Amino acid sequence: MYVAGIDIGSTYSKAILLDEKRKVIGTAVRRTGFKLGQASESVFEELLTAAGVDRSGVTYVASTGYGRQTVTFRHTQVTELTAHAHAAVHLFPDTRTILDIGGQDIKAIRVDGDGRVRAFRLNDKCAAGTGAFLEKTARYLGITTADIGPYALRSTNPMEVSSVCAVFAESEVINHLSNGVPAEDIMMGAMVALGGRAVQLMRRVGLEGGYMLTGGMTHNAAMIKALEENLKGSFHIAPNGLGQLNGAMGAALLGLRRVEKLLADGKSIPLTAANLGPAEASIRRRWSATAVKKPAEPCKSGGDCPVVAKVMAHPPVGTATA
Amino acid sequence: MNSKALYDHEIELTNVLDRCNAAARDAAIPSQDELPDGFSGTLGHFPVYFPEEIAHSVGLLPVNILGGGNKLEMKYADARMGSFVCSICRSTTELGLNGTLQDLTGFVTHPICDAAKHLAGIWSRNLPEQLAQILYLPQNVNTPGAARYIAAEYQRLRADLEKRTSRSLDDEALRASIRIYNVNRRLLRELYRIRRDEPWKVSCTESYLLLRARSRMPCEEHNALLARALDAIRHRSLPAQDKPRVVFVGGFCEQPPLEMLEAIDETCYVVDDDLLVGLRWLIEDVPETGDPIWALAESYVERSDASPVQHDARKSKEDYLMAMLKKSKADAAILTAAKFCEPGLDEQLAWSKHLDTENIPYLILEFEEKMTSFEQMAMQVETFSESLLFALA
Amino acid sequence: MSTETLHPTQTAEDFDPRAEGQRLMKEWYAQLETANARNAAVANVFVMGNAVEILRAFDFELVFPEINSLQTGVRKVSEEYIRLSEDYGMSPDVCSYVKADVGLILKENEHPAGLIPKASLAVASNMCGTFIKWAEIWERWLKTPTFVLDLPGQRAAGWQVRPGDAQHSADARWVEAQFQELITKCERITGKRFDMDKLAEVEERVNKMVDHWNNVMALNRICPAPFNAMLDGLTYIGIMNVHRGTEEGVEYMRQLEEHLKAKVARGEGRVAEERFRLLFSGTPCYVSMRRLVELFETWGGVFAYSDYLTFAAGGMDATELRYDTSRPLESLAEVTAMAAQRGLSNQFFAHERLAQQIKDYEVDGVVFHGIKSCRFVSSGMADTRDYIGKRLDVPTLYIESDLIDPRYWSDAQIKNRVDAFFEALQQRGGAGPAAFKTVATV
Amino acid sequence: MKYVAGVDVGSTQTKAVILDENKLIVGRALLDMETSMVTVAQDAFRAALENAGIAEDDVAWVAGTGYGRYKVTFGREQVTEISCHARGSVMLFPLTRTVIDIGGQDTKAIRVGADGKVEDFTMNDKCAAGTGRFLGAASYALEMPLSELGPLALQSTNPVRITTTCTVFAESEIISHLAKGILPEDVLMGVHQAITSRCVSLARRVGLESEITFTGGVSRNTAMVKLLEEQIGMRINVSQDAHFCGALGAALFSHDRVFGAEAQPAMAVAEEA
Ligand SMILES: Nc1ncnc2c1ncn2[C@@H]1O[C@H](COP(=O)(O)OP(=O)(O)O)[C@@H](O)[C@H]1O
Ligand SMILES: Nc1ncnc2c1ncn2[C@@H]1O[C@H](COP(=O)(O)OP(=O)(O)O)[C@@H](O)[C@H]1O
Ligand code: SF4
Ligand code: SF4
Ligand code: SF4
Repeated sequence: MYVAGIDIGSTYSKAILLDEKRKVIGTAVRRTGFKLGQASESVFEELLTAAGVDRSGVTYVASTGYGRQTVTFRHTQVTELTAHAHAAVHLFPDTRTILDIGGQDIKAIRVDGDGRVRAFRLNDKCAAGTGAFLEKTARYLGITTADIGPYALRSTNPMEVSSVCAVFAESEVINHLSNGVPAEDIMMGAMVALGGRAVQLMRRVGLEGGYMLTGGMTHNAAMIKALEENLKGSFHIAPNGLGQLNGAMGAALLGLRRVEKLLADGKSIPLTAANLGPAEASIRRRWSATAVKKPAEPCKSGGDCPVVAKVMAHPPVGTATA
Repeated sequence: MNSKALYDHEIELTNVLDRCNAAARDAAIPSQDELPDGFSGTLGHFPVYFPEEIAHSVGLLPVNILGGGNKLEMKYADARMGSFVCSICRSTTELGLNGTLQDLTGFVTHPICDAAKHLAGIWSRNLPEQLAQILYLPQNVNTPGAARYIAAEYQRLRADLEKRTSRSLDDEALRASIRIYNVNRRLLRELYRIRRDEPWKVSCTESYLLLRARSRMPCEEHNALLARALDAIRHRSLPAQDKPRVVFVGGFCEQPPLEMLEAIDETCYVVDDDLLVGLRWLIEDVPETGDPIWALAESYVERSDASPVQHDARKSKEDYLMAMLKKSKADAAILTAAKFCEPGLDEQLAWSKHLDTENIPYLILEFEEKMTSFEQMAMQVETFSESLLFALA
Repeated sequence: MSTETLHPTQTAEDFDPRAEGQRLMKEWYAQLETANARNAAVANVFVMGNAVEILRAFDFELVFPEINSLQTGVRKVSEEYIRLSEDYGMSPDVCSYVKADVGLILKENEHPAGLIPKASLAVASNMCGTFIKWAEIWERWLKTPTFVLDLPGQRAAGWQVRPGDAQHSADARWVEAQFQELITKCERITGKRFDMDKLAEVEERVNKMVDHWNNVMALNRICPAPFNAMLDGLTYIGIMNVHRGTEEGVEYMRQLEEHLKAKVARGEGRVAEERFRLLFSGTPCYVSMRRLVELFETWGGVFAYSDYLTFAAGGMDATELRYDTSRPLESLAEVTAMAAQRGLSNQFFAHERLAQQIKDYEVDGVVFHGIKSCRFVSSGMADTRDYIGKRLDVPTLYIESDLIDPRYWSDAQIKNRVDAFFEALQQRGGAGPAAFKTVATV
Repeated sequence: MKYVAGVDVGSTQTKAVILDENKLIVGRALLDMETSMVTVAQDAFRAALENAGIAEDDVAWVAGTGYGRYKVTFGREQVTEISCHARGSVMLFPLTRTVIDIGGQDTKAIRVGADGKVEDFTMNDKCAAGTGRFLGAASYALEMPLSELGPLALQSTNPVRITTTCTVFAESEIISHLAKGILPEDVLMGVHQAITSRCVSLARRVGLESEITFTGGVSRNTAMVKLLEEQIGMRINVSQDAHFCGALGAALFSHDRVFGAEAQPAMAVAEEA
């Protein structure tokens, strides 16, 4: 039996396949691009190829990440926070505080011993504290994303980058360059700045010992160094480059747990969401989206109101299940 | 009950909510010729609490000024306020400067915080023709004599309003208003009881719309509307879902966007909240006999709720939250605060630290009236709900 | 202890207001360090609406948490304290004074000026709403008994409350009722009986200090201004608050007045060449105060006045009311109630007050300093500025930073604005700036 | 003949202008930012000299302005871009009362008095949302030169709403809209509207009085001009030389130094020159 976890992130899409013993059978990572539906399909295909498993061999698919709803063939979905927390504690049971630096946001998560989310914080919708900040600086210095780490590690005297804004930071970089500051010192300076912001976010969830770093930043040795220096502690990092796949792994683990529960209860695995069609529409109205209208006049036509009948597609039944 | 009857109730509720939604989302106030019978003007008041009975009894329609929501275009207010002032003060100023609130007879704030306190002065500078006032409800209700002080303050306000409306002092009219508001208080308590006991019957958003409608209509009319809604809600038959029960606090002043409440409703049952707490500030009926001003003043001291903007040595805000959690049998709390709201943000921290010691899960959210993107917030609420469900499993 | 014995032969010339101010501050902090060990009663109070006179009558040692916080700024360690509190969970958007103080609690009262004693009472007024939220922190965390003093302010525009009118009398009665309760509380805490004569003595000294203070302020109406309201003024106001009602306080203010008078007599100003007289509205940025003043002084701009010196002087703006020491408590209630009406606790007359100060100090321009974390001072400021700008022909500059949070001070941005402001002032026909010459020759 | 010059070292582009005695523009230069602000300032100045066909010695005074004004090491004075844009605008359109300048990373609104003096100004701080860089992101995402963005946007019939305010994230939002099959012109128009509404709300802080003059690089964008006019509800002046307005202002300050400032009798500097 195989269970897949698919994490559609803002920058990268990640997929992982586990067997029933929670062993990793295969992984795939690719740029998300801008067609989310397509990204999930492609990364899944890549995963199947890498694992050498047929599509029909996959029992259960759990999606996560910012594009989790776009994975049409999913059985279930969880948010990336839940997923990261779960995988982190699975890999390193003493993990209590997780830092996930992605392309467009940073998350700090505090978890308990069972991998449940206790508290979390996200940064604002501002590129200042994210991977994009580094990529932007690197782009200006003519460095590729993969080279950022090794390049910055050469720095001996990191230059302070004080601008909060990623755009302003760019002119600050120019300014430093015209003052003759070596590029690696600037790059490292940017990381120190980013590291400071990230650790501050971790503090805000409580900073319990047992740290783990997840997300694409685990590929960046210089960033890890900057973070550890700021934190005065070390991070767990998933082995074999699985750090970036942590979210996908968490989704897969949760999926597996669900399958086990279903089987234990003697239930069958339902069809995928794709086969089920779109999720049941909620019968509650979205008042925020409703155009404000004056109170309805009593209907003069008589008989069943066609509009209301449609809204109430599922006649309410008096069965409270709680 | 047959499904036809269920449909009828649902239609009834939809109609009521449509009416409420229209009232709640309409920042404009009735103009002179749109005023309901028996009213000669409108008196705007700022959150949190205002003794609406006083305005009501002199024929001024009390309207709660609750900011401008996320569709309002800011043309003037940004030039008049620093970048660090909360949205409700900002958008209220905008509504004043852009003419939306031009028809108000008066506008009263109460110094819940510095921003709100200064709003009155800004108002009077820019809209000098209106009666702009600060009602100094005391921050110290524990010194003997507080009720006496409040009564004097109410009396002063009442005299000012009477002068404006050329009415004469009439205790009987004020007692009549108190009676009408007592009915309202009872109906609202019933609404919140249903929320606690059968949260699947009425969502937080629906309840909020019902409550907020009072900010634009006479209390009598609101009473009728509430009675209709409650009847329909009681007959509603929706399945209870597997969602965690939470309380929502932090909505005492600036209004969270409707989309935010909807996002929470999606994954949680909000079984109690402090939304528009000012409209429910007096938690018991006000005595309907005796000196009505005294009855109101004394109720403020003795029969009132709590909020982060009032210091009362008898009521700790932690107790307030704990009582709310206990009474509603909630599993967890959503602790929100409006961006740049000093009292709200300070309280949010205090609450979270207290819940830590009580080992009660909570989610911290910060909102802004003018926010338009809710994806991230929805994701946080969903995670929170997941963490609670896993914890409960 | 009296200063005269310490400095028997001091003259107006060798009185150094800065050094003496620093010495007094240092002494005060040293006193505080030993307060707990001496079993002295300690009270936390704020600079506005604080009933200090009553507390002095009970011999409370006074801790001014606002001053503690600003001192972390002056000593350039505020960021550390603020960060500690933010890590603890405080929002970046709340008052940085509160945050620095929470940092202080987290550092177990270890302040750069010395150990801050644990308070046995806190008095917070509603002058600034944050005072109450701040006191609630001590109340919850340190279990400090807290008294909230409710001081009703001006109710509406159009009529200013005058001493003795019905509203003022009513408010004074309410304030007095609260004082009575505060006194009971103090008696319980200190185990001492309230001594009305002692209160009268304290008030007598405050009266003297206020007289000197008013004279000192008036001296800066003279051109060239003998002191910079935003640098020297901060030292003076510190003493005014910390030593309100003490012998040392009276002596300092007396000497200060003499010293400045002598300076005026010599025709000496704060800057070598006073080109622009300015008014500073708002609270200073303590971490960058020197830098800010420097940015202005290189252009020959001197702050002749600041409304900060009014509203932060503990009710000093109620110049119309001195204490009547024959009825100490009633009079205290009256003055306190009046100070609340006059202070910055309302915006009904803020623009008129400012217009008057602009006239009194004959300033060429007004600098508004919006403080990110202080809505008490800042939330009506932009509107006041708009009002002033439309009605008076006075150029204004609006800058934003923070009281003590260095992260909100952006030097390049502020310099840009200050330079542009002076370029504009100078284009309006002001004198040529010295800075122009120096810059031009590099 | 004596000449004066102004060099505006911006965050993205450096502009230089040379004036003759009669305040006529005889030379202009516009360079993209290089890795060194000092050299780019020099290069721009030289290019302008070449454009004017004069030698460096003919220039009696150079003033620097802009973000990198202190990098104009050969300049003899530095003036803030606020004063310069105001000065330049009043020269181009004497009835100017409000200047809106949108540059690479800052947006300013300046109110000038009837006498052409700066009365009030405001500018964005700390965040580059709503600046020219937002257009830069669009240009990058669409792989299209800046000069073509405006004309294309104007063809839009159904603009999308851009929800990100962050300039950095704008790029990915633009691409995701394109990926959904939304027409480039509709996406672009959305981008323009987003910038416009940010700028207008900033400009409203100083009050918008007629006449309004639009300067800075972004004023070359026709769609921005049109949108600003629509949102403000007033006609807006744009000059051919609007992009050079800061440099022009600086050159005018230089002119005062060399030839005396008739409008500023009290300027001590006049004696010095
Ligand atoms: N090989 C690599 N070396 C260095 N950094 C990398 C590498 N791969 C990804 N990153 C960094 O990780 C970020 C993306 O992380 P990821 O967790 O996949 O983001 P998301 O989940 O938001 O898509 C990129 O912004 C980039 O900075
Ligand atoms: N030909 C053009 N058409 C449209 N926009 C342009 C053009 N050239 C430059 N821009 C815009 O102008 C901006 C630069 O403006 P500028 O005033 O020079 O800014 P700065 O002074 O900060 O460098 C660029 O970011 C770009 O968006
Ligand atoms: S939202 Fe907060 S800061 Fe704003 S007026 Fe209300 S209480 Fe004051
Ligand atoms: S908000 Fe302002 S007045 Fe109030 S405590 Fe903070 S700094 Fe002081
Ligand atoms: S433009 Fe800069 S400051 Fe603004 S949101 Fe983006 S990165 Fe943050």
